[in-house]
Amino acid sequence: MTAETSITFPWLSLLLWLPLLGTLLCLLWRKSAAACRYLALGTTLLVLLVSVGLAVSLETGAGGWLLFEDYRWIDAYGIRYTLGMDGISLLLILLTAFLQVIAVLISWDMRKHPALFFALVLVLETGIIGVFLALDLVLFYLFWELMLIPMFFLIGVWGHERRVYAAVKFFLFTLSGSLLLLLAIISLYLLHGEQTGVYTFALAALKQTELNFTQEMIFYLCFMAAFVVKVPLFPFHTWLPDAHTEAPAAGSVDLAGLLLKTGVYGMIRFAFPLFPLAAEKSLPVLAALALIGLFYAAWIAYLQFDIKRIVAYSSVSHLGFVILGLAAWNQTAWEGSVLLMISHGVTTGALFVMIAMIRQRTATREVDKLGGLWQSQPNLSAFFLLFCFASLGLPGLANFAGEILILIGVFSSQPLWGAIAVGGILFAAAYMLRLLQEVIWGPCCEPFDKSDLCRREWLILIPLALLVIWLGCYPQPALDVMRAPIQLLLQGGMP
Amino acid sequence: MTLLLALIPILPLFGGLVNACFGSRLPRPLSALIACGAVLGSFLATLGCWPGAAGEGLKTTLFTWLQSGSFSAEVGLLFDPLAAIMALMVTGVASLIHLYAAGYMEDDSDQARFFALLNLFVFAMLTIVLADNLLLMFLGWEGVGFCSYGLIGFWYRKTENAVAGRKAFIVTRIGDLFFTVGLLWLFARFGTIGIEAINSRAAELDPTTLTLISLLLLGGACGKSAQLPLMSWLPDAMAGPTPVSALIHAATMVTAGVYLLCRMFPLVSLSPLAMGVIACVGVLTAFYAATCALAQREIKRVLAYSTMSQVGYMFLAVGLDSVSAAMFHLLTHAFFKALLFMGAGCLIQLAGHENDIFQMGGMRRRSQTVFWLFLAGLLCLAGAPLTGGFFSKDLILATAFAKGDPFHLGIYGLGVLTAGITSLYSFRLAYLLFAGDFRGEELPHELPKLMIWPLPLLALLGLSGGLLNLPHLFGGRSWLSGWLERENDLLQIPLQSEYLLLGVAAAVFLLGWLVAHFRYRRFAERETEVCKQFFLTGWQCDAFFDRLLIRPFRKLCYFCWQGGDLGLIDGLVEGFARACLQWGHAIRFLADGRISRYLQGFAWGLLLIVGWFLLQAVR
Amino acid sequence: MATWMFYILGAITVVATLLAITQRNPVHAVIYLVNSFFALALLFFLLGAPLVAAWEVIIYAGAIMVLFLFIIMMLEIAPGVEADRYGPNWLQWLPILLLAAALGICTLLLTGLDPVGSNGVPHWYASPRDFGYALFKEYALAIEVVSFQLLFAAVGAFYVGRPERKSKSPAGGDR
Amino acid sequence: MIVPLEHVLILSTILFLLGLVCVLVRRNLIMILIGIEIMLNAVGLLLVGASAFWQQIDGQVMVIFLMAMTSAEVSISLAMVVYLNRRKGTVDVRAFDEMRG
Repeated sequence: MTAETSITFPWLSLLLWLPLLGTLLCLLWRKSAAACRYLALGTTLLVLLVSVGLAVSLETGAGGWLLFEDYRWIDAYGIRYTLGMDGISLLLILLTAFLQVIAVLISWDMRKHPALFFALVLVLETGIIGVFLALDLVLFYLFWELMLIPMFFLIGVWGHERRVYAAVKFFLFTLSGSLLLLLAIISLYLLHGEQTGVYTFALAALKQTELNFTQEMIFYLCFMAAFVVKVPLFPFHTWLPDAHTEAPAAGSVDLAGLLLKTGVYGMIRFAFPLFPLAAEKSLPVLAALALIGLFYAAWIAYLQFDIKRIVAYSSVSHLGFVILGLAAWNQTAWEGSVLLMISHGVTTGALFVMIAMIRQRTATREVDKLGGLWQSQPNLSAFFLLFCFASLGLPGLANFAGEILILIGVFSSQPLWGAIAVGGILFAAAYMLRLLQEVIWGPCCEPFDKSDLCRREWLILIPLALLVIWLGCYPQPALDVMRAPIQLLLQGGMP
Repeated sequence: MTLLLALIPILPLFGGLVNACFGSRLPRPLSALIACGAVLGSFLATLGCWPGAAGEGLKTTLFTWLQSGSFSAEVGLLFDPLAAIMALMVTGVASLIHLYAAGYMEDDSDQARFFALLNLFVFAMLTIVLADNLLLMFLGWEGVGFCSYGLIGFWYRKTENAVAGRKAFIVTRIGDLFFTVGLLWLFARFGTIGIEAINSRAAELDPTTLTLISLLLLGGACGKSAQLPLMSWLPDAMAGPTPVSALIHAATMVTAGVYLLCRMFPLVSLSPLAMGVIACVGVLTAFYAATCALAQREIKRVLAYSTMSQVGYMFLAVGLDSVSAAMFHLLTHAFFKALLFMGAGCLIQLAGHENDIFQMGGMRRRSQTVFWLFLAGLLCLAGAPLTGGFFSKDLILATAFAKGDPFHLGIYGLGVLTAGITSLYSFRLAYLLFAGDFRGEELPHELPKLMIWPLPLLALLGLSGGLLNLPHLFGGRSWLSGWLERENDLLQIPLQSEYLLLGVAAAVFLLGWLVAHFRYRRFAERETEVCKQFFLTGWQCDAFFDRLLIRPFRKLCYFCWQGGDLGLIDGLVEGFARACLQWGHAIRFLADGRISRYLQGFAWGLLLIVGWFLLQAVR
Repeated sequence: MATWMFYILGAITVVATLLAITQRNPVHAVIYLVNSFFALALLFFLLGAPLVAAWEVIIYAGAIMVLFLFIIMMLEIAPGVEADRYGPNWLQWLPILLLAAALGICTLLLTGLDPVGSNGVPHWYASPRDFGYALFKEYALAIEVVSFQLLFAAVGAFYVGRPERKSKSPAGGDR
Repeated sequence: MIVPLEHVLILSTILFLLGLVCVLVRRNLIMILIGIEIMLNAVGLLLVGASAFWQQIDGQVMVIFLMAMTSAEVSISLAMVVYLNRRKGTVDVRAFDEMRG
C-alpha cells in the first residue's frame, strides 16, 4: 500500500462529502420546500462544478491516480480511508454529477415530503461517488450499501402503483448479491492476514494475496454475484424493469444512469484485478450471458406496453453490450464499454426524463393510450425522437460510438461473438421505433395538458441533447481520458 | 479547395440544423430559402471542386472521430472521379427537388421539419458519397435511413405512414447488419477502414473471405437499394411526400447500394462468385419489380417498382464488371426518375389528390406541359431509342451479351424480357393517365409555378443523358468511362453484333408499346385476376415475410417475456419467496404473542445448552 | 453450625418461594416472597457478603416488594378482600407465620453468635471498605453506566405511567 | 467456605427453576414479574456463592449491579403494567398478544 498521503487539498473528500452536507442542510430547512430545492440544486451544481474543474485542470491523459487520498481510519482492523481517482472514475463521476443535477431539476415540483426526497437524492450521490472512489474494500462496501438505502426509499415512498413490491424486489436482489460480496471481502482479508501477517482491506495489498485456483474462483464468484445483479446481467435482471417502472423520475434516472454502472465499475476495479485467473476463465460465460441478455431483453422490450418498461429492458440490452465488451478483454472493446456506459447513462437518463414529462402531460405510460404527441408538443417530441435514435445507435449520436468500438474489439478477438452481437442493433431499432410509433406518431391521443416544453424542461433537455450529440460526434476527449487506466487494468496492474 | 470540399456536406448540415432548431420560428419563405440555398451552395461547391477530382482526387481530413487502440476513424473526405460525379448528381438533383419542394410544401404547416430532414438527408447522402472510410460512410448510410424514416412518416397522423417509415428503417437495417459485419471483418483483416487502403490491398485476402465479405457488402447494398430479398419496404415508402420519393426513393438513397459496390469495386470484383450473385440479384430484382409494376394501381407505386427494377439493372451492371455502365444508368435514371416522380406529384395535384390511376385519365387536358414532360420521362424509362435510358440500359445488356457464356446469355435474355415489360408498364401508365377522359370526380388543385419549372431541366438531362457516355458507334467518345478511368468497360464486340443488339432493344421497346397500345388505349375496368392480384401485392412478399419472420419473431418475444422473464426467472424468485412465506406460516404458532410461549422457548434453549455442557462433561 | 444453618435457610428459601409462586392472591405471594428474600439475605451473610445481605433486605425485601404491593393495591386486582371482614383466616396464615418464626430463630442464632468469632461463621468476608474500593475503583465506569440506566428507567417509568391526556390534544392520537 | 460450591449451585438452580415455572405457568402479569425477581435472586445467590468460593469481591459487585438493574427493570415494568391495565382493564397476559406472528 502506498503510504503517500496527499498534502494538497483533499478534493476527493470534498466531492464525496459535499452532497452529504447538502443532505444535512436540507434536513435542517425541511420546513421550506423551496429552500430544499435550491439547496439540492446548488449542491449538485457545486459537485458538477468541482468535478468539471478537476477534469479540466488535471493531467487527465496520464496513467496512474489523478488524485489520491489515504488516511488512517480504523486501525484495529486495518481499515483505511483510501480514495483514488483515475480516468475511468473521473468520467463516471462527471456523469454522476451531471445526472444528479438533471435528477434534481426533473423533481422540481416534488410535493410529497420534498425535503426528505432531496436529502435522499443527495445521499445517493454520496454513495455513488463513494463507490467510484473507494479503494479500501470496507469503504467500498460501505458506499455500496449506502446507495441501496436511499434508492429503496425513493422507490418505496415516491414510486407509482406497485412501488412496495418493486422496492422490496430491488432491495432483496441487490442485497443477496452484496452479502456474498461482504463474505468474500472478509474471507479475503483474513486469508491475506494469515499469509502476510498484515491485516488490511486495501485493494492494492489484497491483490498480492496468493490464492489457489479454487479459492480464487469462489471469491471471484462472490464478488461477481454483487456486481452482476447490479449490472444487471441476464438472468439476474428481473428486478430492473419493476424498479424502473415504479421509481419516480429522478429514481429512474439515477438507477439507469448510475447505479447500473457501479456494477460494471466494480468488475473493472475490483473483481477482475483481484482475481485475474478466475476472471479469464469466466470470460466465455460472461460473454454468453451478455449476448443472451442483449437479445433477450431486446425481444422482451419489443412487446412491452409500459413505455418505462421498454426503456428499462433496453437498459438490460445495452448493459449486455457493455459486458460483452469487457469479456472481449482488449483495449478497444474496453474503451467502447466505458464509453457506452457513459453514453447509455446520458441517453437512458434523458429518455426517463422525457417519459416523466410525457406522463405529466398525459397521465399515462400505456402505449395504447398514447400517440400523436407531435401534434400538440412538437418540441418535446423532437427531443424524444433524438434520444430514441441515440439509444438505438444512430451513428453520430451517443450510443453508436461505444457500440461500434465494442463490436470492433469483440470482433477482433472473437469474430463469432461480434457477428452475433451486431444483430442486437437490429432489435434495438425494432423496439425503439415501436416506442416512437406509439408515442409521437399516429393519431393524436388528446393529452390533457397540451403545453409544450416549459423553461425548466428546456434547461434539462438542451444539455442532455448537446451531450448526446457531442458524445456521438466527438467522443475523443473521453477516450483519451480512459485510455491509460484501461491499458493498466488490462495488463493486470494498478495505477 | 479543401475548404470548398468540406463545404459540400457542411452546407446542407448547417441548413438542416438551422431549420431543425429555429425553423418553426422563421418566416416560411426564409426557411425554404435556407434549405434551397444550402443545397444549391453545396452544388456550386461541388462544381468548384470539380477540377480537382481528376486522377487521384482531392482529400481532406477534418478531425478524428474515433480512435482507440489500432482502430481509427477520421472524418475525412475523398473527392475522386467516382465521388465527384455522384456528388454532382446528388447536389444537382437535390437542388431541383428542393425548389420543387418549396412549391409542393407551400401550405403545409410542418414545412420546417420537412426541410430540416430533407437537408439533413442531403448531408447524409453526401457523407456516403464523399466518405474516405467505411465508418464515416456508415454514418451517412444510417443517416439517410433516419431521414428516410422521418420523411416517409412525415404525415404521421395516419398510422400507416408512420408504419411504412418504420418498415423502411428496419428492413434497411437488416441490410446494415451485413454491412456492419463486413466492416468489422475488413478492419479485422486490414487494420484499417480507409476505403482506398482496403481496395489497394484487397488482393491479400484469401478467396473465401473475399467472397464472404463481398456478399456481406452486397447484403448492405441490397437493404438500402431495395433489392431482393430486402425489397418490400420501397413500395410502402411511397407514403411520404412526393419530393421525398423523388429525391430519396428514386434518385439518390436507393442508388447508394450501387454506389457502395462501385466504391468497393476493386475488392468485390476479385470474387467471381460474388460478382455472379450480384448480377443474379440485379437481374432477378429487375424482373420481379417490372412484373409487379405491371399491376399496380397507385401512380407512385408503379414508379417505385420501376425504380427497384432499374436499380436492379445497375446491380446487374456491377455484377457484369462494368462500373461505368452502372454509373451511367445511375445518372440517367436519377434524372428521368426524379422527373417522373415530380411529374407524378404534379399530376396528383392536378387530379385533386387522387393517387389511383384507374381514377385518372385524360390528364393531358388538365395540363399540356406536365403531359409532355411526364411523357419524356416515360420514354426514357421505357428505353425509347436515343433517349438517355436507352443508351444506358443498352450498354448493360450489351455488356452481358458480350460476356458470351451461357450464364450471362441467360441474364441477357432475362434483361431483354424485363426491358420489354418495362416498356409495357410505362405505356400502360401513359395510356391510363392521359388517354380518354378523367374518371374521377375531384377538381384540379392549383399547381404552384415552382413545381413546374425544375421539370424541363430534368427532362432535358434525361433525354440527352446518353451524351454522357455516347458509344463510339454514334460518334461519341464514352466520356464517362474515361472519366472513371474504366476504359476496359468498353464493349469489345463486333460492330454487327452491336447493331443487332440495338435493333433488339428498339424492337423490344416497340413491342411493349404496341401491346400497351392495344390493351390500355381504352380504359376498361377489368375484374382482378388471380395473377394480377399476385403482382399487385408484390408476389405476396409481405404476407410471406409476415408468416416466415414477423409472426415467429413475435411469438419468440412473447415466449421470452411470459415464459422466460415472468415465468421462469420471476417464477423461481417468487417461488422461493413463497416457500419462505409458507415456512413462516408453518412455524407461526411459535410466535403467538404470549410472553410465556417465548419464555418457554428460552427455557428450552437453556436446557439445550445445559444438556450440551453435560454431554461434554460426560465425554 | 454455620453449615447446618445454610441448609436450614436454604430450605426456608425454597419453601417460601414455592409457596409464593403458588398463591392465587398476589398479595400473599409478595408476603411469602419477602420471607424468601429475608432467608436469602441471611444466606448471603453466611457466604461472607454482609453488605449484599443488607441491601437484599433494603432493596428487595423492602423497596421492590413494597412497590409490588403498591401496584397490586392500586390496580385492585387482589381477590378475596371481602374475606377479611370475618377476621384473619388462621389456616391461611399458618405457613407464613411458621416460616417467619423459623427465620426469626435463625436470625437470633446467627446474631447471637459472634459472626467472626470461634464458630468461624464466614472465615472470609468482604468488608464494606474492600467493597467500596472495588466498586468505585475498578468498576467506576460501570457504576456510571448503571446510574444512567436508573435515570433512564425513572424517566421511562414516568413517561409510561403518565396520566392519560384527554382527547383534546391531537398529539396524543398516536398512542 | 461453609458448604461446597455444588450445594450453593443446587440451591440457586432450584430457586431459578421455581422462578421460571412461575413465569411460564402464571397468567397474571404481576406474578410473572415476581417470577422474574425470583430468577434474578437465584442468580444473585450464585454470584455471591462464587465470590465466596474464589474469595474474590467481584461477584458481590456484580450483585450490586444486578440489583440496580432489577430496580430499573421493575420500575419500568410495573409502570407498563399500570399502563396496560389502564388500556385493557386487566393484567391477564392472554389479553396482550398483539405481537402474534
